[in-house]
Amino acid sequence: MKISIQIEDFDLTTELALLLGKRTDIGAVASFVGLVRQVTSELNHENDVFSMTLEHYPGMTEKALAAIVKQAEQRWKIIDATIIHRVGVLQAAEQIVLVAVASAHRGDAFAACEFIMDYLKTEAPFWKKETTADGDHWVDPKVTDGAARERWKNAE
Amino acid sequence: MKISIQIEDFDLTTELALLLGKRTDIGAVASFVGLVRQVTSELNHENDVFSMTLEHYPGMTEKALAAIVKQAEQRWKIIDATIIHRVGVLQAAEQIVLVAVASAHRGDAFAACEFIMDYLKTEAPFWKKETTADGDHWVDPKVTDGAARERWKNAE
Amino acid sequence: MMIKVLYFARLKESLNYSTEEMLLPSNIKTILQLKTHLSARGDAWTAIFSGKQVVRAAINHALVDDTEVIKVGDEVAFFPPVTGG
Amino acid sequence: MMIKVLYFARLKESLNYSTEEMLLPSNIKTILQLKTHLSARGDAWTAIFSGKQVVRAAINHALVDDTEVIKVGDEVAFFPPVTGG
Repeated sequence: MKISIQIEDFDLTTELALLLGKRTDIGAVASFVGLVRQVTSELNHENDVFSMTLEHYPGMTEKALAAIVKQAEQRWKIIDATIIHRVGVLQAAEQIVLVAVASAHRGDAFAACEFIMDYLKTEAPFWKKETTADGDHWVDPKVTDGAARERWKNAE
Repeated sequence: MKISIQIEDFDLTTELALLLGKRTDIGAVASFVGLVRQVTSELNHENDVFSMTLEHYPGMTEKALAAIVKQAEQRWKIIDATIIHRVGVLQAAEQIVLVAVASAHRGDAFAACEFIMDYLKTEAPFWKKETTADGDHWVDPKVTDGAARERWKNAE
Repeated sequence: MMIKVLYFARLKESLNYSTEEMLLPSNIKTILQLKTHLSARGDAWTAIFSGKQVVRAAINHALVDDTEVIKVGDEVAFFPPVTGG
Repeated sequence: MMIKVLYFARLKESLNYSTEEMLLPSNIKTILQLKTHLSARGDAWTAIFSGKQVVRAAINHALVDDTEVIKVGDEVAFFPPVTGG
């Protein structure tokens, strides 16, 4: 398992190669990349995001993410997983987060990847501040993120 | 939309950059990479796959994949999608297929990516032949693949 | 009428045929009738087209059912269930 | 008893405090009691800790409820709902 909180950007091909290593029993890798959206509303370009500042709780973040992966491992057959989350100042269109899950079969890889993202969004101590034409704004949590996490509790 | 049936390998980072282009309204990219599994059973290594030969129906394949993406576009808010499927002889651990879906939000990206994979598996005219210690064997379709597709019909 | 018939994967190998131009007998209208017609060509053909194996069909690149009617100039393809991805 | 208290994000900015060593009054046992105690420090503190805002808490890097009991040497953290990913 690789969990990294870092300022630097990441390269998807490199991370997938590290995730696969020399293993020959991996048939499926599901991955997710989150990006800084500049345009969040086609109607109101005054809300366009120039940049985003990401803060986190060093020490707790790594533990929270490892615990989320552990939960996923209990539910699905995972071979290995990578989580990279960037912190600091990110410009529009930059990569924020990578979650990649390797498995023998795609069903497990997809489900575990989405599960990890949904829990990361609601349980890992990261906070986003957007810089727009209006100034700086802390981002509010979305109701849909809570709902996305809840559906895993009802499933299975 | 990019759909490519090709002999050559693909590079994930390059494909994601092409998918994103200059757009600034993409917040989420879900992607799936399928690989040739060498070890398909820990118990019986006589079944280990040395290589795989992929055949397809040129002309129909591209249309079938485009139709699958169209269906996904009708169900979820997709900004763009990439499908690359390799044909010819592939060695163990090589990449077979890439499906990447860009969207504003992760729920749409995940669902559309998995939907496209499930339909690709059951409706796109590709056929796999495995080379093992026993010789060459055409791969049989898996019951789970049919079930994976059917659940999209019941959903929504 | 003339049609084109293609065979793929396991079918192509066991029939040793990949593509043919065929003069369709006038009594053959549908995919099922064409399958029955082909199954009379010999043992390998019977094994595949007599209905014991699942053989999928496409006309002009679109998947079709056995009841689909064949038209002049159609490209008809026969193949086993797909296994890509 | 001494504990460490950390504030993050919106809380850190409006309180202008990121971390402090605190001598916990002996009548304060739980997270909720600590919140009430902190809310008496002034307007900015009242706005955050009087219960009108959602403030999540962690003890020693694990999310906890308001009823959780604080022990000597604990690292207590307060922060708004998370918004990563």
